[in-house]
Amino acid sequence: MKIDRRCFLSLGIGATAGTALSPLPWKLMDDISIWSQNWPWTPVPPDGEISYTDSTCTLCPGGCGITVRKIDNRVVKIEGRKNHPVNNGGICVLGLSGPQLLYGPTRVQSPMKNVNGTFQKITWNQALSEITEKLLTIRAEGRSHTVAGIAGSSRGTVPALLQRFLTAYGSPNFYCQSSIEDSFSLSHIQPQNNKTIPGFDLENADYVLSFGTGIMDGWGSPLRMIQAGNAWKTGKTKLIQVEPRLSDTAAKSDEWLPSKPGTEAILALGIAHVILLESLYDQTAINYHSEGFSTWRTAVLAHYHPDKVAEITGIDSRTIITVGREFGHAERPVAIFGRGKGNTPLSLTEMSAVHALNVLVGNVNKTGGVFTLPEPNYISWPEISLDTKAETGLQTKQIAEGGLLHRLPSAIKEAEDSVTLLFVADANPCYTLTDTKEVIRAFKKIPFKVSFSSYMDETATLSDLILPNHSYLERYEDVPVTSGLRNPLIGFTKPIVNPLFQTKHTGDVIISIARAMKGSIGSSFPWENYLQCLKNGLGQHWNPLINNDVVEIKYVPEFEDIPRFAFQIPNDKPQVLLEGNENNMNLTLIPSDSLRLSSGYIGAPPFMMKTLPDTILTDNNTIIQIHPKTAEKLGLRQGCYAILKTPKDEKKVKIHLSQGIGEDIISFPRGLGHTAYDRYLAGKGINFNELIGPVEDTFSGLDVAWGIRASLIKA
Amino acid sequence: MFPFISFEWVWDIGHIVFMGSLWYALSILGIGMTYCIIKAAIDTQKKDDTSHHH
Amino acid sequence: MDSAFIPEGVKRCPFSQFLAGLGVVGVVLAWGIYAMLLCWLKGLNQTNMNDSYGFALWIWADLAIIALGGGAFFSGFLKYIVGKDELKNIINFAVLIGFICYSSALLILAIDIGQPLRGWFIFWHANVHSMLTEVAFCLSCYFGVLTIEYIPLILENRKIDKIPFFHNLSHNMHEIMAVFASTGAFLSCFHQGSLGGVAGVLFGRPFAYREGLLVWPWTFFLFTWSAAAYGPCFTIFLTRLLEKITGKKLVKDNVIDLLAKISGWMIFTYIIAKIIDTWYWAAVTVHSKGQTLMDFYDDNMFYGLWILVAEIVVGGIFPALILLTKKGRNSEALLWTAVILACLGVCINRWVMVLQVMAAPVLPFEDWALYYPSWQEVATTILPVAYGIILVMISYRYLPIFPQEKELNPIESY
Amino acid sequence: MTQEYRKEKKYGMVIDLDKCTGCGACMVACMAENNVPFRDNETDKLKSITWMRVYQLNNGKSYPNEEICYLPRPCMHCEGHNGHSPCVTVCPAIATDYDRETGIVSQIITRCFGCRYCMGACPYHARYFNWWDPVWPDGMEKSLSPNVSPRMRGVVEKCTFCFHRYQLAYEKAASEGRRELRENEYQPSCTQACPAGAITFGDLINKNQAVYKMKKDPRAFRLLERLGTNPKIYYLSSREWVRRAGDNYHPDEETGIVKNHR
Repeated sequence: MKIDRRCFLSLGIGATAGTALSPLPWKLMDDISIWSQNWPWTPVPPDGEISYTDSTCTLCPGGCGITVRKIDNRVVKIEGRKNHPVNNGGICVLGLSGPQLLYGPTRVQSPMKNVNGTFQKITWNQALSEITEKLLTIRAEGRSHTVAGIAGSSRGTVPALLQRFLTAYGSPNFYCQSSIEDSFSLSHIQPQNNKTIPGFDLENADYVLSFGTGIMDGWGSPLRMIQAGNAWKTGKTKLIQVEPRLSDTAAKSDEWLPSKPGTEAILALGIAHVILLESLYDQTAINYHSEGFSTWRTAVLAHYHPDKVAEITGIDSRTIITVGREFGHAERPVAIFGRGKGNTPLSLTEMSAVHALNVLVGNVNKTGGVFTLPEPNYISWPEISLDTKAETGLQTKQIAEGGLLHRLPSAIKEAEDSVTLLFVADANPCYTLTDTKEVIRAFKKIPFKVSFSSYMDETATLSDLILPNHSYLERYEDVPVTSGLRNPLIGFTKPIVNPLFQTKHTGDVIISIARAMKGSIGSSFPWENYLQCLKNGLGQHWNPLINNDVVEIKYVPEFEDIPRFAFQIPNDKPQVLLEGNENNMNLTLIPSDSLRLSSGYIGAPPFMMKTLPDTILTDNNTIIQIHPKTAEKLGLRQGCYAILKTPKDEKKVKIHLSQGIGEDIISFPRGLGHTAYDRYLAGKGINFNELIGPVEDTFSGLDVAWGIRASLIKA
Repeated sequence: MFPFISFEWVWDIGHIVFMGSLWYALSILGIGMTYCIIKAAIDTQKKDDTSHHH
Repeated sequence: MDSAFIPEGVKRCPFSQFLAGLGVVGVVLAWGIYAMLLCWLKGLNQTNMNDSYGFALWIWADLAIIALGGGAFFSGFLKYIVGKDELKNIINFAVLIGFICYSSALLILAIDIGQPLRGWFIFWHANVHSMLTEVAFCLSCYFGVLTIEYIPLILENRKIDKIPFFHNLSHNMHEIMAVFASTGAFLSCFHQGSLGGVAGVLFGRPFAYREGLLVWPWTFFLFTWSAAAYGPCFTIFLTRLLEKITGKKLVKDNVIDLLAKISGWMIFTYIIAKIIDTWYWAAVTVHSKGQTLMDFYDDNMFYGLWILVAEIVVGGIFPALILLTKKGRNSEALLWTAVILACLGVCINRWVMVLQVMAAPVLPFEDWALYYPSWQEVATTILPVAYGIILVMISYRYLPIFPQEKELNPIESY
Repeated sequence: MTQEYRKEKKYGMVIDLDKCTGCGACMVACMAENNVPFRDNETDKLKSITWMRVYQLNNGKSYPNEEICYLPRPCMHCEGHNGHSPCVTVCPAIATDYDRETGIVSQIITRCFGCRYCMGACPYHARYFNWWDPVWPDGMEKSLSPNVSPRMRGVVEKCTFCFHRYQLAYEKAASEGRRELRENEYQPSCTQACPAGAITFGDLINKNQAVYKMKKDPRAFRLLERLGTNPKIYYLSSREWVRRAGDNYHPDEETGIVKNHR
């Protein structure tokens, strides 16, 4: 017994010592260290050949040039393209996140059919024959005008193909979202039946008066604006920002004029008053460029004395006078308009009041000023042939009166069968239109919805059929860019990688549907495929585009084609009225735009969400900013929850106190509250558009809602 | 940790003092324990021997 | 049932009661082990630590138990080097406590690191300039010493002692224990110090940063000193607690009195040094960085001047004064108060030197970052307590931890 | 000691805060370049890995006098006193090192065992811990760059000044028989992406490079200079309150009185 134990013990000790002295433990330790560095669940990106390809970003209307870095056939990084006329090497958070969209879980990987609420994969043949049959049936019933289309833009070959298809098919119902360009155009008397686009020669301005324009927050072509803004810093150009909140633009401005929300037009007229009173205007230029000046002058001098304006706007009269004088005396002053990212149109009153300043000082179509550009109609396709059915269909009235997209939901609500089939391309109306809940309700009433989206966005989720487009890194397409540029551009995307999934170019889909329908529709689409159609449409621009990805459309204004600005006689109260009852909703809710949040039809990819500060979103809570005094009145504290109520909806929000916003104003981040896309975006925060509703401008009918009345109650 | 065989070793004052003290302390413990064990083994052996003789 | 293993001449509770006790503590232990496994398998996302709190509850627990376990090295130092022979009657228990504290500290460190499988890099790729390297080396070496000190105790178990080899081994180890103990005291001085150095060298963190001597910041010396000062209080506290639980006197009063008196003087001198250090830090060090004392005690929801008062006055001056007076040491109530306050005092000091360092902003545009531990952190911190209780239960039952127990508690009907 | 060094460089940045608009492009450029992982919920900024982080500073005044300023914060690549950066000295396993050739503070993620001491040592919060295993949704791992290894759970990571770009540029230069890099050959991802041109990168001790002149701008300051961290990121601001926010000051002290190791 004793011996056994001793034996056992010495054996144990010996074994331990032996093992310790052998290479075994060292080998094991080494293995462990290697293994813990190569856990199979941590990916090891394969190496390969590096290549760079230039293209154009289509994720926002900015039209930046990009340089895509690939390793073999993988896109690993998108960088700003050097010497590009828009962004010269710079790039924004959305553009940088492009690979995450390309490879992300939100991609629609093949045609999908919605069967009782769940999507099923189908083949392209099935999808195309189903849609063609449907279209043929509707047309045979003589209801071709009940087919409608929504595009993200009115420009470029793909929206043009959709519109062309609808026309050849016999429907006048092609819509796209209105913008400040529409407001601008409407404030002018056109020489021909054309649109007038504003082009700002900001790089050469020496005094910039911005009425809520998010120069650093994503207005126009965002990177071009940032670069212009920096040129001002070094060139001593003064930037005056009129805005109710301390936006990033206001923060970068030389002077921030925190006007009460909605009083921008009055402030502009107050400034105009100073210019008129002190005769700082350019009579010759006014005569040349506009109509109706003298009556307008009388009205402004009578009603917009700086003292009175100060009372309404909250900006003191001395500041108004100073700004008026500085603007009047500056060599190349410019007044710029469009709130935030400038995605929503302005009321004609406000547009006119602000642009009147440009006209007054005579900086229209001059270096450093505003250019009245014609629509860049560069697409040259053969005439559409129309059969009688098409002609009858085109005779019908547009479902949404005046071709205004925001009227479509209520039109559908009124007459249920007004739209039987809807195409949506490069747009996400079920997220971006105001009063979103009503939009979705109306959308659901449409018997058959077809989305061309590459991503599983809100509209695609609610569609009956998804015919996914290639992503912008997988396709050829022209990218027309206006976005306030001095000279409009045509950018160009080309396939950086072969299509990853069973996707098809929307242009090809439209062409093949049309050709399958034969007759006059088919003959209106004489191209084999989209690439041929694109080449044909671009004409002289094709070669420069295929070589350099960008073409500038230089515009030199000539007298005959200059549209004339129409001075609008301001009425006594040119403020845009807010929806809601002032008595029970005494706060004003305004959106805040940020370059770190995408509020357009593309949702923010994971990297972008990562850059959001915790003063905008915590967990899934949208954070609103209010002044501490507002909070005190309502018994709210930093970080507490409150119920935000507007005439449209009510939502639970988190409170952040800020000294960058006036009393009784709520600043609300725009771009959150997606329900579709991936788990990195869906369910995070609240969609601002759900809280406001369309407010129509009395003159133009455009949806000019910029805010709404609201109340806050502690939750 | 070890001179000569590990590439991070530098013959500077820091390494010599630090590692010197370490190896010094480890040696005392190691030698001490070895001594105890060997001596105990010898002692045990001796006792066994004496008991056998009796 | 297990009477053959129980030391001669002492009385122990029935085996069933002992097992029941083990069972109860075992449940807590199991909870801690579950949390530990979660941390190892799922990673440190199981904690509430974050990028502001790289060090949190665990590092505090480490520092605190090592300070409290300081009783082992200091009583060893007193007995074997200074020659206070009375302390032989408490040294076994002090060693046991030390062994528990240090093994726990090592375990917590193994949970605390993000890549436990690479933990040995700290030895293999050692950066000799890092205080943490010094900690790791001295800590593991001293744990070795404690193991060496604990082994003879195990060997003295009635059954084991009957094996001649173990009997001889135990005897031999006792013979040269002074060598081991002094090596231990040397190692311990350094790792207690380097634990203090961990915070003191952070020149990017004015709250922690201290000037010092050669490569050692003042906190190096303060930590060694405070561990030596407060450690014995913890030994006394646990001895007294064990006496309460067992209902027996285990150590004679003169032994406790001696240890308490030494501890009193140590705390008293330490706290003077600590006050001077705090004053110098506030008036000179922090001032030169553009900050003031109140920058670190203001404008947040937790850390106020109260914590400074609690550490220095309540947990320092009070127990020192009690332990310095004979009356204080002789009054059971006052002694209890003193050792408890002292233990709290040193724990607060370690808390402050870890958690408040992380909490206080350095960049003027940053805010305080406050933190509370997750249940996994709490469970893994309680884990060593449960483990310690179990080890004390077993050791007390089977090993002659308290040499005076037999004499103080004679068993009449043997 | 016997190793022969190339001409010593101290790479650093000058960030013009007057130009920075806070757009966040530098942050994403960094994430995309360096395979930084992301999670469902990135709103807890204390657990969100952002090597480059843009802070928002304000002047503390009340409406309407509040001003805000954005401050991009990469790793400062502190030189400390003679290469003794706060983090490098404390790392127990030499997993982070001050490279005397480039002045870059490296991070060896395969060496780091996650003790997080360096995070405690860094006053700039420039170091980030991988609390989770990095997970890319199916297919998105295709977007990962082979130049930077994805990190595993349990290690600390931080800005490296895109050191892989330095290596690539150096290899290229070497293949052309040059020993020294041209100024524009090595630029980090954030610098390249910044649409405002607010970031300038280069060798701070090379008289011919832009940063050398810019760091002497009267608007220049560094973060927490008083601590002696000797960072290699310079900021420019024409606003006094911004410069003052870069360090701690007593009320009677003038902004910028302390300029250590310049």
